Amino acid sequence: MFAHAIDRLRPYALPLVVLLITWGIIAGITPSFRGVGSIFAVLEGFPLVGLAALGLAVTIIAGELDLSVGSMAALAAVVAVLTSPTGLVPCILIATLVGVVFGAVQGTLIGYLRINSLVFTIGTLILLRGLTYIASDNAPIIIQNITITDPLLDRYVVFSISSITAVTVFILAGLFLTYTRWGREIYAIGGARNEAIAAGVPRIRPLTVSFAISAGCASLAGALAATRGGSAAPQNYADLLLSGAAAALLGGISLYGGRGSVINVALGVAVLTVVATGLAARGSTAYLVQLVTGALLLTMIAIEFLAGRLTLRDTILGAGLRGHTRGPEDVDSQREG
Amino acid sequence: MRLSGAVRLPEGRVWDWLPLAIIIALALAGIIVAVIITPSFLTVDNIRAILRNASIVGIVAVAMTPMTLSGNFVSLAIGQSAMLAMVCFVALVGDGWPQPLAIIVVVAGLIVVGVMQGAIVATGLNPIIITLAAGAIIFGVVTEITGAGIVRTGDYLIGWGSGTVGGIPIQVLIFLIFTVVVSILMSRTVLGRETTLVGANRATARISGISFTRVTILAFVIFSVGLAIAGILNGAAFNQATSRSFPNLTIDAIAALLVGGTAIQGGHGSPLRSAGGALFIAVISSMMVLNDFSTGGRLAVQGGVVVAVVVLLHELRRRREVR
Amino acid sequence: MKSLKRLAALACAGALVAGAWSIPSADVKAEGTGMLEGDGKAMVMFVMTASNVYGANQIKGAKQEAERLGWDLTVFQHNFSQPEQDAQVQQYIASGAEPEVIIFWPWVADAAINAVRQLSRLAPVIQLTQEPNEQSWPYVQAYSGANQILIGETLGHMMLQAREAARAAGMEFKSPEGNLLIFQHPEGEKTGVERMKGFLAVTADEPFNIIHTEWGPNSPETGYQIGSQVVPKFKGQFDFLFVSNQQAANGIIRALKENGIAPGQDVYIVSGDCSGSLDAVKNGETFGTGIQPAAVEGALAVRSAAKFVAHGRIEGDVIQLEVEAEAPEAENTPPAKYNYMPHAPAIGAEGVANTRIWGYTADEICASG
Amino acid sequence: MPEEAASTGGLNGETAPPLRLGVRRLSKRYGNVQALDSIDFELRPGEVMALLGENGAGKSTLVKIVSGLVQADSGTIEIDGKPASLYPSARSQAAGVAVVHQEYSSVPTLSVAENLVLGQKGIPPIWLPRELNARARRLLAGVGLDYLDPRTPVERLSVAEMQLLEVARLLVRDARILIFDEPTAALADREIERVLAVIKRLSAEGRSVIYVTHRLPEVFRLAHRVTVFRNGQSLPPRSADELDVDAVIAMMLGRELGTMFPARGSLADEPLLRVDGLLAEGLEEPVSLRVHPGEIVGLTGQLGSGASAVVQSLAGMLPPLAGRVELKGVELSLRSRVATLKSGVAYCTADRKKDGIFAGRPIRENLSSPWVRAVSSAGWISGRRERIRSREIAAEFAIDVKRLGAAVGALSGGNQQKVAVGKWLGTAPGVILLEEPTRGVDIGARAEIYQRLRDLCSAGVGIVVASSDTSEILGLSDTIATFYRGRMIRILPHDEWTEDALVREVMHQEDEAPAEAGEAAS
Repeated sequence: MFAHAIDRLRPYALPLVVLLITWGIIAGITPSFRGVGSIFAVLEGFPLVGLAALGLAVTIIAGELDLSVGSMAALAAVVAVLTSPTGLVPCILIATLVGVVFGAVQGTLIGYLRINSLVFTIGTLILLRGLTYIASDNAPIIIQNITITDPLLDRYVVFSISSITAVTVFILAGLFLTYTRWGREIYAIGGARNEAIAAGVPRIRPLTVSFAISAGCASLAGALAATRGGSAAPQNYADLLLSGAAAALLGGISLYGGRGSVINVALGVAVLTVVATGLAARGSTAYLVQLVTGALLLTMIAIEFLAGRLTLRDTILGAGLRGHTRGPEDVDSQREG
Repeated sequence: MRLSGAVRLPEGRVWDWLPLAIIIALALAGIIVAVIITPSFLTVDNIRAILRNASIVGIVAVAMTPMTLSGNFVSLAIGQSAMLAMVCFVALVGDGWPQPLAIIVVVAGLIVVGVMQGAIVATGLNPIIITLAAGAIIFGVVTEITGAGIVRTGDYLIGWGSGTVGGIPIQVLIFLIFTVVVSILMSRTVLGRETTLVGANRATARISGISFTRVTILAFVIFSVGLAIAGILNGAAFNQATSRSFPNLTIDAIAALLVGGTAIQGGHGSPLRSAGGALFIAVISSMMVLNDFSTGGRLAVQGGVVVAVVVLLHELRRRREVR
Repeated sequence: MKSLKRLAALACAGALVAGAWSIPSADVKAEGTGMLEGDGKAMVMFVMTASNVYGANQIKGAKQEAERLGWDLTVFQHNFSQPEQDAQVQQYIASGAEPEVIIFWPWVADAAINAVRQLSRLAPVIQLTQEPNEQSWPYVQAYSGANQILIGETLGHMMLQAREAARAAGMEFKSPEGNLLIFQHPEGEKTGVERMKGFLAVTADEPFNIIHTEWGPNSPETGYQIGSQVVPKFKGQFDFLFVSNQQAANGIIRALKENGIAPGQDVYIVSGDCSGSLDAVKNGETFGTGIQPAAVEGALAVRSAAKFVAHGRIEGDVIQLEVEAEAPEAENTPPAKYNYMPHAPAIGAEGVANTRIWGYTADEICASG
Repeated sequence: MPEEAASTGGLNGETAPPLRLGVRRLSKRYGNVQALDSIDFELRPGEVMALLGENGAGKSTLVKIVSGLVQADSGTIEIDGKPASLYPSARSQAAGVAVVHQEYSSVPTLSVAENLVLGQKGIPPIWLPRELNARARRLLAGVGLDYLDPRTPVERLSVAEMQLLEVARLLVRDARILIFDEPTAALADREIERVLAVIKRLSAEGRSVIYVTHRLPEVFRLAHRVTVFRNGQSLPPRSADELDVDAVIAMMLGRELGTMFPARGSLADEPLLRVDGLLAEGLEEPVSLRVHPGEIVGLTGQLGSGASAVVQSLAGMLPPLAGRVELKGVELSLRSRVATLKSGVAYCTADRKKDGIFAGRPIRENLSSPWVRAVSSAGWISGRRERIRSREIAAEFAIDVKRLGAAVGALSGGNQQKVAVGKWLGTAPGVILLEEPTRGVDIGARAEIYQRLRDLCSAGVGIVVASSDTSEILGLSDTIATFYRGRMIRILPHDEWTEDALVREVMHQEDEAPAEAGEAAS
C-alpha cells in the first residue's frame, strides 16, 4: 500500500523539486515576487500558457503532438471578439466550441489517415493562421462594448475569474483522464498504440478526443485572453506552442506518450510562470527568460538522464525515464497484415 | 483493405520516385495555373526571384534531411542557429577579418554548436527537447552579447551575397550545389546509407555494426554546415544582422521538408525531395504575391497546400508499405 | 504529504512577511509633488522586448533618464505580443505594487483597452509610441512619443526632395509626377495609416502616382522576401520607393540590385524610420530616412511622467520638441496632452553624419542596441 | 481418444450438439492471390482445435475473418447452428469470438486492472479504481495470477504473465470461441506449461479454442482435433490421437519430411572459436565452449537460462565481465558490436521485427547493410558490386531476385528471416550466432534455413544457435549445451542426447543440485 503510494508520487518528484528551488531563488532575488501577489501571479499563468500546455500535454500523452495550438488560440480570440455582442460567457463558449469542433475534425482525420500528427498539424498551423487573418480582416479587432469584460478583471484573493476557469479545466481534465473510459483510452493509445487497438480500443476516438481537448484548451486560452484584453490581433500567440510545450516537458510529460498527468502539467506551468513573471518583475529582459527556460529544460533532462544511468529502475525518477526506451518510430513498421 | 501478404510489388525504385514525380507534377500544374492567371509569372526575373526565394529555405531543408532521415526528427533551433551564423559572420567581417577566414571560423563554430547538440541527442535523448532548449539558449546569449543591436560589416562591405555567376544568382547556385552534394552523400556513400538505415530501425542498425552516435553527429554536422551557409549567404547579402534574423525559418524549413515527402520518423526521404518541397512552396507563394492575395489569404492557401501535399504523400507511402 | 503542506505554509508565511516589508509606503498624489526628482519612488514601464533595436534603445534612454532624475524604474518587456503584455499587466497589478506613475506602450493600441483601464486604476498612465484612441483616452493622462503624422510629413518632404534630386540628375520618370511603389507596415497597423496621412497631406499639391501598396515587411529578411517577389512584378514601372523603415528597405535594396535596378540611380528610396543599418543611406542607395530617436522617446516618456507626477495635471494640447543636438534640461512644467519627440530627416551620408539628437549620433539611434 | 469421445469431451453426453463454429466454402482473395479457396472449418463446443499449416496457407486469413478484421468474399459462417455475420470486429466480439494475439495487446504503461477492462464492452464510462481493482482480482484468479496486485503497471510483468493477462481479458467478454495465435512463441517451457494449463481449463469449462501454432508437441498435448490448411485449402479435421508428428508434417507439406534437418558433416580438429571463462550479466558461472569449423553448437534453455546471454555477449551486445574469447587464434574483443563485427562475428537476433530487419527499406539494402563497406571504396558505394553480391545471396537463399527493390516488410515471416540470416553471408563471417532462428517461420522456410546453415558449415564457418525449441536444437546441432538459471549444465555431442534427456535437463527436473538452483533463484 505504502509502496504503491510512493510509486504514484514518483513522477512528480523532480518537477516539484525544481519548482520549489526556482521559486525559492526567484523570490529570494526579487522583492516584489513574494507573498500572495506571487501566488496570484503564478496562477495567472494558467489561463494562457497553462491551458495551452494542458492541451498539448493531452496530445503528447496520446503519442501525438498538436503544433497548431498557437494559431488555434489566435483564431478563437478573433471569434470571441467577433461574437462578443452575444455577451461574455456566450462568446467564450462559442470560441471554445469552434476550437473543439476543429480539433475533433483534425484528430479524426489524423486517426483516419493514420498520418503523423506533427506532419499534419504543421500545415494546419499555417492554415489556421491564415483563416485568423481573414476572419479579422488583417487587423486587430476590439470588443465594442468593453464593459462586458468587467467581471474578468476582478480579483478574489489569489484567483481571478480566468484562473478559476483555468484551474477548473485542469481539474476536470485530470478527472477525465484518470477516471473515464475515454480518458484512459488516450493513455492506452499513447502508451502502446498497436497493442491498445488489438485490445479493442478504437483507433480514432482517442485521437478525436485528445485533439478536441487540445484545440478546445487552446481556444479557451485565446478566448479568455482576448476577452480580458478586450481585443484580438491576428498575429498573436505565435509563441504559445513553444511555451506550452516547454511547460509540459518541464513538468515531466514524456514525449513518448502514455505517461504523465495533469499534475505534471500544472507543475511545469508553475515553474515556467515563476521564471517568466519572476524575472520580468525584476525588470529582466525577455530574452533572459528564454535563456533561463532553455537552461532549465536542459538541466532537467540532464538530471533525469544521469539519475537513470546511475540506477536504472527504482530511482525517484525511474518512472519517467523508462518511457525513453520506447520510441514512437516503430508504430508504422508494426502495422502489417 | 490493403492487407494481403502476397500482393505483387512493382520494382521498388519506381515507387521511390513516384512521390517526387507527383510533387513535380503538382508544381507544374501550379505553374500552368499561375501562367494562365498571371502574365508576368514566366518572366526570367520572376523565375529568378522564385529560385532566390527558395534558396535559403531550401538549403536549410536539405541540410536537415539527414537528421530527419536518421530518425532524429527535426531541429527546433533552425532559425536561431542560422541567426548565430549570420551574426558571427557579419561581426567577424566587420571586425576586419578576411572573409575566407571568417567563413571557416563560422562554419567551424556552428559545427561545434551542432555537434554539442548532436552528442547529447546521440545518448538517446529526445532531439526535439534538446534543440528547443538549445534554440532558446542561443537566442538569449546572442541577444545579450549584441545588446540587441544591429551588427554591421561597416567599412568592410561584402558584395557577393546578391551577386550572380553567369546570370545565376549566387545563392541559387549554392543551393543547387549543396543539394547535389548532400544528395550524393546520402545516396552514394556508406555514411548516407547508414544514416537512412539507422532511421529505418535503430536496433537493427546497431546489430549491423552501424553506430547511432556517429550517424547522429554526422547529421548534425551536415545540418550545421547548411545553416552556416544560409547564415553567411544572408550576411553577405545584407551586410548586417540582428538576433531576430530568420524569424520564420524554422517553420518554413520544416514545411519544405515535409512537403518534399521525407518521413518524419526517419528512414525514408531524400535531400532532393526537400529541395523540391522548398521550390514548390516558393512557387505557390510567388503566385499569390503576384495575384495580390492578402496576408491571410496567402497563409491560408499555403497551409492548405501543405496539408494537402503531406496527406497525399502519406497516402501514397501507405499504399506502398502496408500489406 | 503532511510535512510538505506544512513546509509550503511556512514558505508562504515567510514570503508574505517579506512581501509586506518590501511594499513602499503610499503617498499623496492629488496635488503633485512639485518636483521632477523621484527620490527613489517607483515608476513602471510596459514596452516591447529589448531584443529589438528600437526597444533596446528606448529602454536604454528611459533608464538613463530615470537614473538622472532619481526614479526607480522597472521595465516589463513583452515579446511582440499583446496577450503577453496583458498578462504582464495583470500580474503586475496582482503583485500589489503601488507605482507613482505608469508608462505604457500598448503593443496593439486598439487591443489594449482593458489593460489601460486597469492600469489607470493603479496610477496615472502616460501612453508611449502608440497614440491613445478615443476609447482609451479616458484612462490615459497624456501621450508621449513619436508623432506619426509628423513622421509622415517628414517623409513626404524627403520624397519631394528626392524627386527634385532625381530630376536634377536627369532621370526620366515613368509618369509625369513619378511612379511610387509603397512598402507599408503590416496590414492594419495604425502607425502606417497615420504616416500615410501625413505623407499624403504634404504631397497633396504635387502628388506622386502611387502604383501599388504592399504590406508587411519589417526586417531585412521579410523586406527581401516580399521585395524579391514584388520588384520583378513592377520592374520598369516605378521611380520612387516609400518603405516603412530602413530595416525593410535594406532587404528591398538587395532585391532591387538582384533585379538589375540600381537604387539611388534608377530608383530613389525614402524610408520612414531609421531602425536598421544606415549604411545604405550613407552610400546613397537610400535617398533619405527619418531619424526616429527611440532613446529620446524613452527619456521623454520618463520626463513626461515625472512632470505629471510633479504637477498632477496636463497643460495645453501639444508640445512638439524640436531637434536639439544635446539633451535640453527638463523643464519643471506640466506636460501637454500630446508630447511629441523630435524627428529629423537625414539625407545622404552628410545628413547622417550631421545628425545629432540629445547627444546621440544617427548610428547610435538607429543601429545599436 | 477416438473421435466420438472427443466430440463429447467437455459436454454432457449429447450425441450431436450443434457446432460452435461452422464455416462452409469460405473464400477470400487479395488482389490476384487466392488466400482462402473454399475452405471448410468446424469447431465443437468445449473443443481445442489445432489449426496448422505453413505460413501463407491461409490460417491467419481465417483468423482475421472469424475475428472480424476482414470480410470473406463468399461462403457461410454459422455459430451454434445459426448463420452469423462476423464483420466488423465488433460483431465478431458480440458473437463471442476473442483472439489472443501473438503480439500482446496490453498497454505497458497502464495497470493490470486497466488493461483488463480496456476496450471491453459494458464497462461504465467512469472508472472507479476500487471497483476496477476488485473486478480485476476476480479475473486474475481465473488464470492463476491471483498473486498480482492489479495496480501494477503491465510493463513490470513477465512475458507469461502478460500472456495470461491477455487470456484473462478475453474471459471478461465471456468469449465462447477463443483463438490463440501462437501464444507460446515467445515463452520458455515452464511458462508454456502455465498457459497450456489455462487453455485446458478453459476448454473444460465448455469454451471452444482454435489453437494456431508452429509447435507440434503442444498440439498433441492439448488439441482434441487438428485441422491442416495447405495453400489456401483445408484438409478434413482429424482426431489428434490418430496422428503423430510425422503424419502432421506430411499433411502440412503434402510430402514426407525426410529433409527437414540436413545431414551433418565431419568436424575439423582445431577449434575455430574458443570461449574460456566467459561471464556476463545473466550468467552465474563462467562458461567455456569450443566451436570447430563446420560445427553447429546448440545452446538451449528457458528464458533467462543464460543461453541468450552467451550469444549476446559473444556478439558484443552485452559487455563481458570476465573471460577470454579467441577466434581463429586471435583474441576477440567483445567490447562493442562494431569490434566483433569487424572480427567476423555475424549475429542474428531473436526478434526479427525489432532488431533483425529494416522493414521499410528495400531487400537489397537490408542484405547489404552489414557488408556495404566491403563493396565501397573510400566511402563510396559501388552500386554494381552491391547489386551483384546481393543477387548472389538472394539466389542462394531462394529470395526472388527480381524483387530486391521491394521493402522487406512486405515479405512473409519466413522470407524476412531468410533476409535477416542471409545478409550475414556477405560479410564472410567466421562465426555465425543465431538466437531463435526459426521463431514464427513456416516449416518450408525453416527447412531451407537449416539447409543453408549446413551449407555454411561445409564452407568452414562455425555456428552457435541459442534456441528454446529443443527439437530444433536436437535436429540441427552437432554439439548441444544445456543452460539453467545462468549456468551451463552440460555440453555433449548431439548423439549422446535424446529429446527426453534434453527437455528434462532444460526443465531441470532431475534431482541433481536443486538446492543450488534454489539459491540462484533467490
